[in-house]
Amino acid sequence: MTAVTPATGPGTYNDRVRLGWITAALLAVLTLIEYAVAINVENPLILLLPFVLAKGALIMDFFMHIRKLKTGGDH
Amino acid sequence: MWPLIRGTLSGIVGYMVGALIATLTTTSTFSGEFALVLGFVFGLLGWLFGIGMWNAWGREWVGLTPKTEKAEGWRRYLRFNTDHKVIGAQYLVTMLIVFLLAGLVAMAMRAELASPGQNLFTADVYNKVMSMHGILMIAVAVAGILGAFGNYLVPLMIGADDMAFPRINALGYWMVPPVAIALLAAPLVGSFDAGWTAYPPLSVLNGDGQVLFNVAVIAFGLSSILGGLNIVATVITMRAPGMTWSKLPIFVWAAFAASILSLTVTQFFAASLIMILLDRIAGTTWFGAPGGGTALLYEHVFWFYSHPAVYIMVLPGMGVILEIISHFSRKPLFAYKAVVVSFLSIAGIGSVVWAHHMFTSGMAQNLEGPFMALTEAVSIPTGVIFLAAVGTLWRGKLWFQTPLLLAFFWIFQFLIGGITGVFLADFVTDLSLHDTYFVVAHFHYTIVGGSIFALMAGTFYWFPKVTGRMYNEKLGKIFATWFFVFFQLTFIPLFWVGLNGMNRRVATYQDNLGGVNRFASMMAMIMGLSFVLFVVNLLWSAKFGPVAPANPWNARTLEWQVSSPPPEHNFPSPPSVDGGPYDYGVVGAPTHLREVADPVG
Amino acid sequence: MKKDIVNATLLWIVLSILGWILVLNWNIFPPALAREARIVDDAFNLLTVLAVPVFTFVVAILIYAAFRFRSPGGLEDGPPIQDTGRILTAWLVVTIALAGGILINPGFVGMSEVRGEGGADVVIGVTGQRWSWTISYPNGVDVTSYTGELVLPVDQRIQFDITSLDPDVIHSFWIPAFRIKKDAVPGRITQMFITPTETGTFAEDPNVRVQCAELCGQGHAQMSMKVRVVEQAEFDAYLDEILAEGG
Amino acid sequence: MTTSAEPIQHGAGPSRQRRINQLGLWLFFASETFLFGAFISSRFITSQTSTPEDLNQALALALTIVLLLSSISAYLAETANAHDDHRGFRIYTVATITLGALFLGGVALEWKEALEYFPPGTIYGTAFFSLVGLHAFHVLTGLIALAVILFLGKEGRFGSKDSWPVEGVIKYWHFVDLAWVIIYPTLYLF
Repeated sequence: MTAVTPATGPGTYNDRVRLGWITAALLAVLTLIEYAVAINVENPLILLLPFVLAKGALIMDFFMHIRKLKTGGDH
Repeated sequence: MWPLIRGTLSGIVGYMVGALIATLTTTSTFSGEFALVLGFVFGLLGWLFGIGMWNAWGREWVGLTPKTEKAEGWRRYLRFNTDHKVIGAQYLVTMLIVFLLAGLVAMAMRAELASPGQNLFTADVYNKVMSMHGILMIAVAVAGILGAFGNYLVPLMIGADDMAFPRINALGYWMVPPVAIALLAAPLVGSFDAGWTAYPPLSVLNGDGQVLFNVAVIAFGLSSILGGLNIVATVITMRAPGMTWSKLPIFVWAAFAASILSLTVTQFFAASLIMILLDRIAGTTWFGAPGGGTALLYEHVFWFYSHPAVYIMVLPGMGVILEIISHFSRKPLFAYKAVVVSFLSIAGIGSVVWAHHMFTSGMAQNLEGPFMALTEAVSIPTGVIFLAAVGTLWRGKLWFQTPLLLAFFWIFQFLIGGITGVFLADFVTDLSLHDTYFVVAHFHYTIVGGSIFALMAGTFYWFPKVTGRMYNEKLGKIFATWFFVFFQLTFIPLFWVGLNGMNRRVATYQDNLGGVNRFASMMAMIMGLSFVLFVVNLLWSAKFGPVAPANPWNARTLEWQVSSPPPEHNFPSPPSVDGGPYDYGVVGAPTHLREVADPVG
Repeated sequence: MKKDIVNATLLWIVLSILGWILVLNWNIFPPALAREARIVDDAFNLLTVLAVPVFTFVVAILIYAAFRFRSPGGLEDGPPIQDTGRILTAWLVVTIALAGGILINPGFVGMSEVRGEGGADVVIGVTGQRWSWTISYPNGVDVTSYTGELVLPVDQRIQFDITSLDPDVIHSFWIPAFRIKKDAVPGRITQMFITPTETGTFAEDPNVRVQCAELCGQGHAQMSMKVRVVEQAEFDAYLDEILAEGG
Repeated sequence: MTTSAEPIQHGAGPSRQRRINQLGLWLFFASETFLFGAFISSRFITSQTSTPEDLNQALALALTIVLLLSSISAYLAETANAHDDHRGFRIYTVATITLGALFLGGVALEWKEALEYFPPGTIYGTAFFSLVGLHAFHVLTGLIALAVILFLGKEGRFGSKDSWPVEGVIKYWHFVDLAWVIIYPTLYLF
């Protein structure tokens, strides 16, 4: 159970779980701010882009493990 | 034969189920548009499951162990087989058959055009025939070289035992027959008459056959995406030890660049066709002006695929030709690295030049200048390909076999195609030449020159490897010359009629162009006849030709270092690579292949 | 080796001269009745003249190689010429210069010439529909291609406001004798400017006609209309005539 | 893509196959990005950034949060599977499927309203129904894939020794979430 497994990278099970929740919380906060900005600002196109990019990066890195592409999943 | 029957039966059942669902849930009739869509989707799934996906995959999804169906001899080619060599051969034969069919259609078109009035067809039928010729030939050019030689050769050339995803590879191939059947069956439900470009609003307003066109071409696009994905993954991950990026045979690079394109931009074609389907069936208004849509949207989305598609067709052709030129000149490929950079930049720049097809469309004026500049920029990397070709030929020891002869012809034709392309890239001249027979002639020089001639050259070059027998050299040369000469006589006059007021996609034209058109039609018929020689040569030689040695051309690349045809897993023992693939005449160059236990097999 | 280069160069020069003689003496265009048509033809000719040496360079090497560098066997290796980079550089310089050159002229120069500037002397409306053209003259009279013809005044800058019926399909408004064309798109008005410089009729040359250039279905090939370019006075008379007839 | 110059050895076993699978899946995502990209850019071409007044913003935000929750439960399912916590894997996969189904239900509700206010015959409705429909189709396929791994994994078949099928499906699920991250502002917020 404590072994480092290739599937999700280093850290214990609990570490991984905590990391996931932190990511999700960040995403939720970003979404709410994004919504607040969009509702209150006229023509928010430029302002919304950073939110999209940040959320996309969080998902790709922490949820989809894009960095494993390089190593093939072995850490 | 059993998998084919099984596939056909479950395909028919699938079609019935789909059409039935559509009939029961909507107001569509049993052969209505929505029924055609659902019927095709379910029919395709049924066919795929019947042909072998159930055994290869489906069993796994319900927790059973997958079954592999083994077969020997010719039966291998009629079933779901994951061997990349079998799939390559399946593609080659399928595409040659489609090519010959579409060629017959072209002969019918030239017969109609031999004189100004409506002779053979009504204008309506002509449009349908023309659309059929267009889309079938596009399919041949897209999947001919990349599907056939890409699958057959890429793993062999990089020293792999198969593709990265053999089952997906087989899936990609077996999507092709239903596509062909759907396209050919479209006349039963009213045919499609909007050309292969399928511009709306015409393609939203015309007969039900357009729906079959759309779903079939989307399926074909999916097949070509899967094929591209496979080749990219294979080249990145499956190279043998020592096969570094700078030692890849040039065809592999060409297939790689084309596959990146086919993997990405093909989705735009699918998207544009889906939008048409939505407009027709779901009542959306992407292209319908009354609801606020615009037909120009289609042109952007469509050409974002269809211009790069030209490079999907031509890049592998360039690879085949450079490969042949180096081996038959017995010289290293000139400026190898520059060619690689050119392939990648052709793919890159080629994806951002689409709007030069739209100079007359009424798009925003400030787009016209940049797109002209980008389009002309493509001529620079393309020029490097010609430099590599003539630079390799220069002072070589030219062994004039059929493949080299066809490579010469390829250079000549693609040169004309490229130069006339500049006239179409130029804003001013394009205003005049757009949608005329000048474009028709240019396009045929580019695609027949760039892709089909390479397909023929490659077919002869690798024929001994695939079949284990030699083709007839004399017949091959007669065919090549015949095809080439009458191709010029057919299409050079068409440049002229284009300049003189003949627009494309017409069954009738002004009387003063009758003479030249009649000449072109006669030449086209004679050109068409040359394929009798081609087919006879290949069929006869495959059965009765002299047995081919492992390496009849004494070439250096890996595929020639194994027996003809290659053993089941390509290499008797895991290969590793030493020298470069083109080190002809380099003193002390190690052989390309280092360790194969029994090279000749 | 030197001999090969000299011979091939000679062949290239000879072929180029022959090519230039051919393209400069053979007028392949139909009559050009408008200012824009001349611009297009000049651009075409310039591109052809520039294309000749490029074409003959490759063809000269192909021909020379085919006769001079034959070898019967396939076993003997050629000299392992490794590109030093100089040839490649020279080649790139030449192609970039050529591409840049044609981008400026006829590219951008031609583009600004053909667009022209300033307003128009006459505004004529064009509506495409399956499968006919409707011309709206400045005096408010509509003429369709079923019954009438398109009459234009010479030496006037004419603005065509082109559209397609809504809903209908895309057409393209093209007069081959004027060369340039513009699409008729449903729901949009596209503009094309033409200055006819010579009079002419369909009877004299079939290229003096309107032709639909974008596939629009069954009647696409026959979607044409006779054109007559006339003197200003005659144009005015024509306008009066159609007004009297039933406008 | 890869940065390593030396290719992988022949027959180097499961880790090689794993890398090939990862690459293939990411290439598939790259391809799908172009499909979504075509529709998203078309939405801007046809109707710029205008959005109708009648959009149900509350429902859209709720849908976004539901999909986000399904992403974290998918992540937990993957992590549980990798650490051989078979029970956790089952619970979290079921949770993900439930949330995904909830999302689809929300979309159905939304469509019912949308048909009234901006039907497909309007230009915004065209983009709305096409994009949401395309995304919902991906959610549906994701749900089917999740159901398959739930069914296959019920006897603890995957775990850390054979985690790729789970990983692949969950990655796809995250990709669908990622698509929504872009579609949400594209359709609702501008």
